Amino acid sequence: MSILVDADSRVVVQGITGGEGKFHTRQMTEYGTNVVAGAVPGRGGQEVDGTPVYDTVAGAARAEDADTSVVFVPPAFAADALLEALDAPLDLVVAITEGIPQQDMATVYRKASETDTHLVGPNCPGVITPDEAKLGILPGDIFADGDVGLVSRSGTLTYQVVDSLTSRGLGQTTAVGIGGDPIIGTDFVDALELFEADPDTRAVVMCGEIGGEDEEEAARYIGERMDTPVAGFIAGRTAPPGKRMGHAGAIVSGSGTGTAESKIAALEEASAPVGDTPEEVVDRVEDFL
Amino acid sequence: MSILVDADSRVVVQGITGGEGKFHTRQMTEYGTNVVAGAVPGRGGQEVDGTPVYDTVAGAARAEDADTSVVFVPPAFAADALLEALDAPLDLVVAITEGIPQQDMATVYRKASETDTHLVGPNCPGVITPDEAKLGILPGDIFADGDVGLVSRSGTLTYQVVDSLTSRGLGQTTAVGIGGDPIIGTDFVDALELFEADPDTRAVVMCGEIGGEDEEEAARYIGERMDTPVAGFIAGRTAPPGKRMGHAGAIVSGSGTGTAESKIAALEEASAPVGDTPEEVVDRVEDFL
Amino acid sequence: MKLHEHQAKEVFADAGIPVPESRLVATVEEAAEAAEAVGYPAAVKAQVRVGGRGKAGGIELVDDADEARAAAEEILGMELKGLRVDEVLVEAAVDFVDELYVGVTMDRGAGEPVAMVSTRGGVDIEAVAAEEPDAIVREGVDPVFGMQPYEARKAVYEAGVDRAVAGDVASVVRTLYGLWDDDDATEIEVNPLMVTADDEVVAADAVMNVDDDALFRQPELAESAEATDGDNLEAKADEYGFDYVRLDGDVGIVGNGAGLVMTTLDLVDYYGGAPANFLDIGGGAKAERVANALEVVFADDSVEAVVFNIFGGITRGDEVARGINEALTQFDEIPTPVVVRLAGTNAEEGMEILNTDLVTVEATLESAVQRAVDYAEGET
Amino acid sequence: MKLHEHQAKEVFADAGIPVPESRLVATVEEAAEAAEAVGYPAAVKAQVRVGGRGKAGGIELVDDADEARAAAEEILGMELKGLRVDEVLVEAAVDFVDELYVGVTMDRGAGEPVAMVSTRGGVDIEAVAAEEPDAIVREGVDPVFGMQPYEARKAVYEAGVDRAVAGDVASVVRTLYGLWDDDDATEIEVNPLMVTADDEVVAADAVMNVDDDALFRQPELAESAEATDGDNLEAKADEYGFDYVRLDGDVGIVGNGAGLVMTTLDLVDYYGGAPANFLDIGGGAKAERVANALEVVFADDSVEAVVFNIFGGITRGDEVARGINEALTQFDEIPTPVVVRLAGTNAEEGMEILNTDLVTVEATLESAVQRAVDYAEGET
Repeated sequence: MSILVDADSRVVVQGITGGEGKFHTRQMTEYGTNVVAGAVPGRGGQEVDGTPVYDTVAGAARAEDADTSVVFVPPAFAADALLEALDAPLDLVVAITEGIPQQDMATVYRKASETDTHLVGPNCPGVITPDEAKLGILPGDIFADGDVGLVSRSGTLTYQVVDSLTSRGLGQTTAVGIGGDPIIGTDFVDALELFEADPDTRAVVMCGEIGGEDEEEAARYIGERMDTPVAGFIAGRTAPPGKRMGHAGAIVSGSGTGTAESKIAALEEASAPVGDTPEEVVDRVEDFL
Repeated sequence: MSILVDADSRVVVQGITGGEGKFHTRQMTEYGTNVVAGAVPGRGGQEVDGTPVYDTVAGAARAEDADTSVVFVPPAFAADALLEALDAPLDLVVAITEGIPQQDMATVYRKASETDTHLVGPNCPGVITPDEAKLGILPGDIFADGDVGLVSRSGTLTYQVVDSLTSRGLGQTTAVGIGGDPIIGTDFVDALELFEADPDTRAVVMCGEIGGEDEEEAARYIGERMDTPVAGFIAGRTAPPGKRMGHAGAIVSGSGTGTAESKIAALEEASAPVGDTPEEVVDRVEDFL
Repeated sequence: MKLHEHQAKEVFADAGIPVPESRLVATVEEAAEAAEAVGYPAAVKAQVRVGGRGKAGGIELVDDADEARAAAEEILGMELKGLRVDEVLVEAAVDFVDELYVGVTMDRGAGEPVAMVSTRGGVDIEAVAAEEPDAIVREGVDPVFGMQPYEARKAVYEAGVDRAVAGDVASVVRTLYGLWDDDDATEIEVNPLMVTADDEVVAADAVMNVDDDALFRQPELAESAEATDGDNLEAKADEYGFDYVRLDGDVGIVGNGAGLVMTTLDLVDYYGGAPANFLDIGGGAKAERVANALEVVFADDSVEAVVFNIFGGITRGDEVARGINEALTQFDEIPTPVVVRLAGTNAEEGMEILNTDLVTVEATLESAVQRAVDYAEGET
Repeated sequence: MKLHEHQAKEVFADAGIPVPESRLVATVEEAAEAAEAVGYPAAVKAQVRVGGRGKAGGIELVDDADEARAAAEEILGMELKGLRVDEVLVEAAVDFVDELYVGVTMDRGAGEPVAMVSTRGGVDIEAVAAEEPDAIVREGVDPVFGMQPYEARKAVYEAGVDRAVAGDVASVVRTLYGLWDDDDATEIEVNPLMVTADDEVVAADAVMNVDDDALFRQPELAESAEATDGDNLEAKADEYGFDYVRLDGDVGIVGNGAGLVMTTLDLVDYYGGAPANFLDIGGGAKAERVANALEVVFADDSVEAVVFNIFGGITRGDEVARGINEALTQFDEIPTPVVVRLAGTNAEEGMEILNTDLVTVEATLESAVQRAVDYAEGET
């Protein structure tokens, strides 16, 4: 089992004719993902590496029975692409695009909250269910099928942890990069709920970072509602307040909310051990299993 | 029993300090309506005929435990007043104001659809449950307590029918003026559902008119879901296409939708007899009871 | 309020929608000059605020100055659906390969605007809607989000618009939505939106209705409404603030409340008469308003009798009766019989007060209407 | 991007929010002239893009030209939180009876903007938020509806703002929301919004942060960002397109991906060192980008050692290694030891390719960080 995506997912790639879209569509297809269509306005009727392109997402979904979208559309046009995907409708929309204006995302978030579609991202590496399908830009090679769910606000930090997990024989059910922006679709609680409901996920790794209060909310959820054990990691302990650390969402506010200390304390309060190093997180997962 | 309003309704009047608001608040109070507050920005702390005024609807609702609002605010500011009332939140908002721009009402309608509040109007005479409470500008004298529910898009036509009902000894449970605008809150189907669920309403009079397709939808509802008998009247049989007959919503389109013929046919199809004159409608109600 | 074609085209052009070159003229000679200026073939188009001008002979295609003169001669001064043509628009004809339809209107049932696109432009779109509803793609727009680019694209691609012009057509649709939103339009359409051989789109016609209730915040559009054409009686009623519609019959009708007035019209018809007008006098019934209303109705030469139907409501019947008496004494002569029926609060007191030297009093709506129909038929 | 106070005030004034008379100057003599022009008492205010200028001595009140000169002398050229003051705003002091706080910011959790109003203005609002959260009224705004007039009124009345100025304050709140919406602001506040004895409101300070990701559609605001002040290294990193933050330590850090770079900083601290910077080199690792990143890190004199941590992902480790080798050969001399750790796809091949004459190679993140910390402490 897995969450969000599996070998049956039928995927449309929005922005398939762009450089990134084309490259990663190939990578996804090579990994085994069932990419059934592309969607690019004005490019309907063309093909990219044999994948048919449609002018609209609704047209692609209807013709190819797609249920999932991956979005590689540039930031200025991304909100429109996301609204289109949410309206199609689809089951899952994964937004890879980095740099979408916050107000555009506020509109998209509002729309997403009115639909049953799972929106993942933006500014995220994607979602992968090892040996079944990957959506996005994650390097498929480092993942292995197994029992550990992973949810993370960061890309390469995820890879770092996954690499350790896999090399110690701890495969993954699904790994979800929820993205580093201030406003994102699926948040920690949403992903944890899905993992909790997945009988094959026997432990979860949650990689948080400074900024916002999603980790604190996740800690409350873990403490009150979760049986599946969770090990945590929080990046940004040494970040100064008021500075954006790469991710638009990774910022400790001037008033001191969004600190690593607060998040670590909340998780440990909820009996979710937090590793001081990525290796320690994997140690905790080994303890669970 | 009754629908929407009764002697326990706690009413705030928006626009209570204006000429119309003041006059009709007196009329409502004299009828026995429990007007507990007024709401007018900048007038908080004042009183109108002993009724305390608050700056905001939320403030009035909190302080006086109001659950209902009647809105007498001029058209240019009415949408804001309605959004405020919907947000308070309240159980019932009755918009008397005539001449609210359609786009403003589209926004209000969108908001109302996200709440559990009943919005009645705009451009309507109000709602009355005889001997308990009246909201709006209806002349209380002509109503009498009884078994007949009444729902109408028109004001004086309602009075005409009610006058006949009352003079023939047919009192009313509740009469609802839903208003003559193209975009209104509570429509025929909403009101009919409430009457159908009210054990004391033994027959319903529905006064429709040309324009739109609400009567046709109501006819479907009557035919498929209603046990309580309904007698109908449709005004505007002689109206030419493309001309607005007084009400912003009373217009037969150039393409011939919204005609009286279509509405009469739909109602009769649904076994709801339609009177050719107001008196005939009352005859039909007599037949039912 | 419906804009003239030339006014709507100006609004469209300002918003960036391509329109043909054109000139608005009021005389035959100006029309010929205008045709020379815009080039041939040119269209001479009657500027009246009604639909179906083409069928009614209000649009002619001309190929030289003489034809332009002849067309203008014919069209200027003609009556189209009761309105006199005072101006024509002389416009360069567009050489097209396709005619599309695009529009935005209010979907009353859904309480939201809806954009429409069809490749069946250039014909009566309402006939298309009735016979082949699938030929018109409808895309509902959430008014709080506003129309998103993808919604316009979706409508355009689903309508089957050629990919070469799809982007431009989608852009026209979004511009129309923008006008709908910014200008408080209730209905706005381009039919046909012509597609030329070199893949350009041009709005060959333009329809725009503006919400009367929003004119207070659309000062520029309200101004263009003031230069109103058409029926003098409607203009006078408008000045007095009455809702008034002129009809073909001979029984004049005054009442309060749209639904009750419509019902009075219907009853006139039901009892074998023909209503001459709809006139809603509104709330209350002060002498001045009553006098104004009667002035408008009497000014219609077709009227042979008047039925005056007031339901008292909050305003009491005795006050209404006093207003009617006072108003009627202002007329030197009352040109047609007036039948009055009062109902509601204090109706009986009111009917006793009414001056029966001036009016006929009836106790019920039905009898009042019947009496007025009798009067109109010459029976007394 | 944070605007300077004087830039934000210009934006506010253009939107109709009253601000005090003021002049922006860069020299002591100009400051004295400006003070004479705006009148006394006047405030001389350091223009640097940091909060808490008052506490740090960046704002002085002056009563005559000599005091203005002295204040400017002191403030111009001073360092506030690491930024040099190049300009001061000389502004007429407002005679106030009340100080309010109004602002609009993004509520990340709710995914929507929130307006804030408090009668506790003129002090550190974040302290008020922490100690007395109820003293700040928060009104969430649905971004697709936009802020409605009633929402602003509600916040203002619930905060207990005096009724005499409530309407004006509500209008300022809506204007701030309008700027938030139109100018892609992420944070916008007036603290204090002063209330004068004759019930006028004046924005005595102005804070406005604009979304960096939206500058592409805010050309005017983007221009004011270009005249950037502050840290030269941050400016250089910005030019190269790196996410870079300078810190106080001596271990330079280069990595790819925000989370992994933050983790590397945390590990430096965990192993007893002190990070000198955050530098995210982004995707791939072409020689030119590697060279640019090292140039920025080496330019920081405090740096004693560099840890270079790349997780390969889609870009393979051998390609990364070749990029690093090529970049390092571009330096005549490598000023501090560089420890490289490669991970992910083809990491082993990559580490074999790395030129160990130029860099130290470590197999794990932990060992790489420990080695760099050792180098920085002078152990080799």
